[in-house]
Amino acid sequence: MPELLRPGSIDEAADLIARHGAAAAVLAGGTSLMRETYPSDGGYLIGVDRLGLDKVVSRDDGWSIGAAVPLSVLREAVPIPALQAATREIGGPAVQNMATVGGNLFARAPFGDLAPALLALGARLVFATADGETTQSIEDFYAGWTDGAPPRTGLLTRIELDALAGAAAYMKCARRRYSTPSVVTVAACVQKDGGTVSDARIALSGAHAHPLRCPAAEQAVIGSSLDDAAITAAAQAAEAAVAPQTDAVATDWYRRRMTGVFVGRVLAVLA
Amino acid sequence: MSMKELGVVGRNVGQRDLESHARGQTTYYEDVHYPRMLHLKMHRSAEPHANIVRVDTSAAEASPGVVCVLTHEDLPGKKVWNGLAAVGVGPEDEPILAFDKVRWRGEPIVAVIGESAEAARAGAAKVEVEYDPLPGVFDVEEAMSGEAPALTAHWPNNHYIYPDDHAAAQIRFGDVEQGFAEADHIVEDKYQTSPIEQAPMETNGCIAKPGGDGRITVHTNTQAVHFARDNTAAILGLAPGKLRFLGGTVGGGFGGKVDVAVEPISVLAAMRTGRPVKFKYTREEEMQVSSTRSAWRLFIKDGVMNDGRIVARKITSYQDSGAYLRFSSYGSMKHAGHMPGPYTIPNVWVDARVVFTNRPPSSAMRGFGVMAASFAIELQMDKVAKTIGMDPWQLRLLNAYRNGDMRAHRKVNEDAAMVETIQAAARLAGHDLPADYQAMTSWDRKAS
Amino acid sequence: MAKVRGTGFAAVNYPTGMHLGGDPTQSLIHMTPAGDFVVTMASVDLGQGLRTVLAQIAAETLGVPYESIVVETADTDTGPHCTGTFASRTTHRAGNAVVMAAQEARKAMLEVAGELLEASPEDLETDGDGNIHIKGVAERSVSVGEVAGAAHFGYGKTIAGRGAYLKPPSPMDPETGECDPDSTQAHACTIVEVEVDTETGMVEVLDMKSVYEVGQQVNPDLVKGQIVGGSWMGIGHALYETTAPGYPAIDPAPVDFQNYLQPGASEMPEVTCEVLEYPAESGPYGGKGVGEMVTNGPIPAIVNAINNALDVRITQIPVTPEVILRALDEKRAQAGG
Amino acid sequence: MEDKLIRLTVNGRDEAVIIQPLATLQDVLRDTLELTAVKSGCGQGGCGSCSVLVDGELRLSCLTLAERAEGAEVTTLEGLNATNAIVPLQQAFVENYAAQCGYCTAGMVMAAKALLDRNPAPSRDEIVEGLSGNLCRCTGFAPIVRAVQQAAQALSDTGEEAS
Repeated sequence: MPELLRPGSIDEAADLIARHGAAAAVLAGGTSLMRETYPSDGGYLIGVDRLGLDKVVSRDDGWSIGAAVPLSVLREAVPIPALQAATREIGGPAVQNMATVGGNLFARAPFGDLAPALLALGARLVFATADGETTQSIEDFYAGWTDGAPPRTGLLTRIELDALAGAAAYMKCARRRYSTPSVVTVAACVQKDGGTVSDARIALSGAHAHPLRCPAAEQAVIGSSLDDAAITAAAQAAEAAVAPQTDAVATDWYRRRMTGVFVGRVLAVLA
Repeated sequence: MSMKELGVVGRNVGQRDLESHARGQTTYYEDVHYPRMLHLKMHRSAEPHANIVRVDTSAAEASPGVVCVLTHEDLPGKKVWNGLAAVGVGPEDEPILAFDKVRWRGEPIVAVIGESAEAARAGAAKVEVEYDPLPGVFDVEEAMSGEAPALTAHWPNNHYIYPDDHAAAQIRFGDVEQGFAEADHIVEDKYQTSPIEQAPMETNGCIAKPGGDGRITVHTNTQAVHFARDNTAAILGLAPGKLRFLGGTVGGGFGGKVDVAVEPISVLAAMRTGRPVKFKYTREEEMQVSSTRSAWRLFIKDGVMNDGRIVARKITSYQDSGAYLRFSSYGSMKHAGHMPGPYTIPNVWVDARVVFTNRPPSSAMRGFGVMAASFAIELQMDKVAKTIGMDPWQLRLLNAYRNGDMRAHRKVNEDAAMVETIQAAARLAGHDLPADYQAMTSWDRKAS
Repeated sequence: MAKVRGTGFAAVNYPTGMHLGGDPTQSLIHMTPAGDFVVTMASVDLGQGLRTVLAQIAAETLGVPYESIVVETADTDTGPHCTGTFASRTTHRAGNAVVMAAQEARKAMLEVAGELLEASPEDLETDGDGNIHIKGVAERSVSVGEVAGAAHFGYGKTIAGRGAYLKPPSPMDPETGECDPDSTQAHACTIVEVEVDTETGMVEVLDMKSVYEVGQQVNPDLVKGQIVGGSWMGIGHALYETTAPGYPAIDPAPVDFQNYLQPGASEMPEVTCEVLEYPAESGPYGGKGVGEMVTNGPIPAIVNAINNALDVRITQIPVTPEVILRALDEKRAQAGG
Repeated sequence: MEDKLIRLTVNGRDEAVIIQPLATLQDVLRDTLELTAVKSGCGQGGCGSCSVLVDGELRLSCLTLAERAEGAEVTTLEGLNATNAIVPLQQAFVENYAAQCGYCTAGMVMAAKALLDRNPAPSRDEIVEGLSGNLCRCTGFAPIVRAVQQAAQALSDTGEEAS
């Protein structure tokens, strides 16, 4: 059984994480980790409930979201519909009261339905390390994952999110309407100049070993008017870019196919 | 007996336990609290098919909070059993705790009893088992192909052997081959169902509590208290009167709580330690260890006349029993006896086989043997209707069994009301039936 | 995106009691000094309402108020044998045992009442409200409580009854399968409308209507509860549930409710049902049983509806979205080739 | 790692309990305080049978560390019947046959209470979403949804609170 440590400051927490390395796991809402707690022997659980990370601070141009903010609080605090939709797709109401923004970003596939929304919205992640604070784009964070597992960057303390520029949409393909794992989850944020897409961020989870942005799909729509041909090209590019897993919910075959379908559907909403 | 004569039968009087449920005051087996209660966790096979080379329990015994470790050597009575042995079903094929071999992933090998559920779990995780893996077989037809390894010596070709050396539960009624020869159409198809978990909200479990008098009280959520008690006694070689089983309020069953899966080892642990012992399946065990509904594969061949009469039906079924028999031979007999569904067909041939594979043993679930039969037959009926271009409602009504008909298992039909049920459903669906079909009744062939 | 609709139905029968019989249930009933009755059994209530139904049957036979019946069950020290709660056997087997026990207890009760009323027991009748009177002479009446008091403290008699219901075992002929497998058959016909998204393969069950024929219903609300719950489980079996999604492969292996998919409330359509009553010859007051059959109609009805919607031939469950897409792909390939 | 003493308020009563390391709130409620309405259907956060209110919010007690509930106000189903009178929400469950085996009921009622406390007049869809973390294997959900609809109606008729 691991030992629970509940540091009282961010510095202390960052030190514990640095000291214990792979033996340490950060315990936030506990909705994923608590299941694995008893079946593991040894190690440390580092609780983040005493670190004051449970607030959302509004900035003029966006929000600073504490990593331990529960999903139900995020939904009330940040009125971006694509992000609010994401918070409703993770477990039932009890889970949404417990699971945190930061914790969900570390969820193993096919879980982690918040990530595509934050990838599409261009969030930045701030980590506390033993050597001080470091900021990373969320796509760089996911680029650092190996074998479906996150890098050990330090303690995620907050998520910086700018006000929505352009239009964003979010869809989860799942076997049931509520409280169920993703087949594939897609979010996109598109900026248009006149009728032409000037910038696009298209992000996926469930479809790959970890959440990711999909540059090939983005390139397919940038410069287009989001016409059917561009959307089809983006959908095909996304299908080609992912390496989905097979699990009890869906096979890799079905996940890849739904990647295309749902990239298409999300972009159609934004067209 | 007409309804008018009845008083409280037929009336909606509520349900007795509902207020207790709504208040959270219903007592389930694990809602009794005993001081100094121990917890049992099982070390299970990691391999679907392997010889056991070595079992080392020393680290488990030394694990903090572990009180007792039980292997097959500790079993005072039977080493293998079958729940229906008392009514002559055999052979007893399933180890209580595996000894020489494991035949499915999840098979119990060593029970570890600890001061807490966590101590027992941690101890069970420290049991070391060395395996010599064997090739596994997972598909029912492959298992019977002659190419597959035999799981046990009882069944050389991996199928159950019914009395008189029959490979299947059989129905032989009329002459199907002659029926096919006379038929205008032959309609064939293959059907497959999946293993399904009963998934009661409350997992299998029990608490065995030694009394001071040499008796042991078992709080259990079994669906059959006497059956569970008598089998527990038989397995452990105890006089049944030494055991008192208490139950009756269960958090869902659906056929998932008939296996006597937790009681014998819990009673043994309580006898060994003199303390109350609780053994509750985790949800993971409930999903992958407890019996599932059997998966079935069926091949149906029908001979059909142009006017819609089905004149012959031949069915070959494979019930995937998993590694051991449990109640599968019963399930296949029920399956065969149910054929050919609610229809009167003059020529019926059924072979319903129980097949052993390296999958978790399957067992009963809501509609044992019948659900798969109904599924396949009703899909087949639609295919027949489409093949001959007949309204599927009319096809069913034309062939529906009537009172007085001889069924394929040679019992004269009684209490039939299939025709009336289909007619009422057609009305509910807004499906118009011709006058002659509306006039049909379940009594229109009965000699009066 | 194309959504197409289809309808399907299925007709099913279901046997009551364990296959081939030989599955007894016994019942003991005794009267307390206060005039209540305790029905002692070993049958297990799984939530279907066994205690309620057996109390109704006991009250009916005894001719006393339902509220005066206590059902005490599932203690092997006190409860007489019951084979178990499965095979749709409780209403029929346990119900018949209760009828028999209650008949014997009623006889004992009327004998004591006869002594009190100075009348022959055959001339007495119960009013179901706790009174016993001479047939046609309502004012010559004694309460069940008075009878209980007199039996216990005046005459020193027990008012009790024993019941044992057994359908004798009928072995199956190994060659022909000849046997007497069941006590009676119940019937159902379920009609389903589905909508299928041909891009995702997802199925929505829009509507489910059923007609059931279960003999005399003992408690129609509880029958409906089984039908509605079974309709939902049928959707689960038809579209979602499996412990082995890669069957016959053993992996992937769902171990939790996230991965073992069942429909939620959001996947449950409006379910309507109509119940016909053709009393069974052998059943208690004509009852048959409804516990198990309730998934059997919905499953094939749903698959028939999907095949109807898509003009494909799917013959396996669960019909996952992938099964549907592969069937559609094959159909397209055949049309193209 | 040592046992710890924690204090919390459960169903309005102050409790001091000794907990083992990594004990869950469910362990404290079920095993220590013997509040057995709290069920343990999976221990994985997947069934909702252990749902309770923590400081008024719906939580899964199986995934909540007891240590982190220190100082919290916890309400279990038993807490709804402080005066022993059945509350309208429970009554609606009874009248609508919203339970069969009853094992999911405590969690289901608590999820419904959390929903009605936040949204006294939910639509059918909002009820379905509000109960989406709670499983039932017996009823097919329809009677449960109807019970919550009836409870909401009763509450709006009387102006009472859910419980």
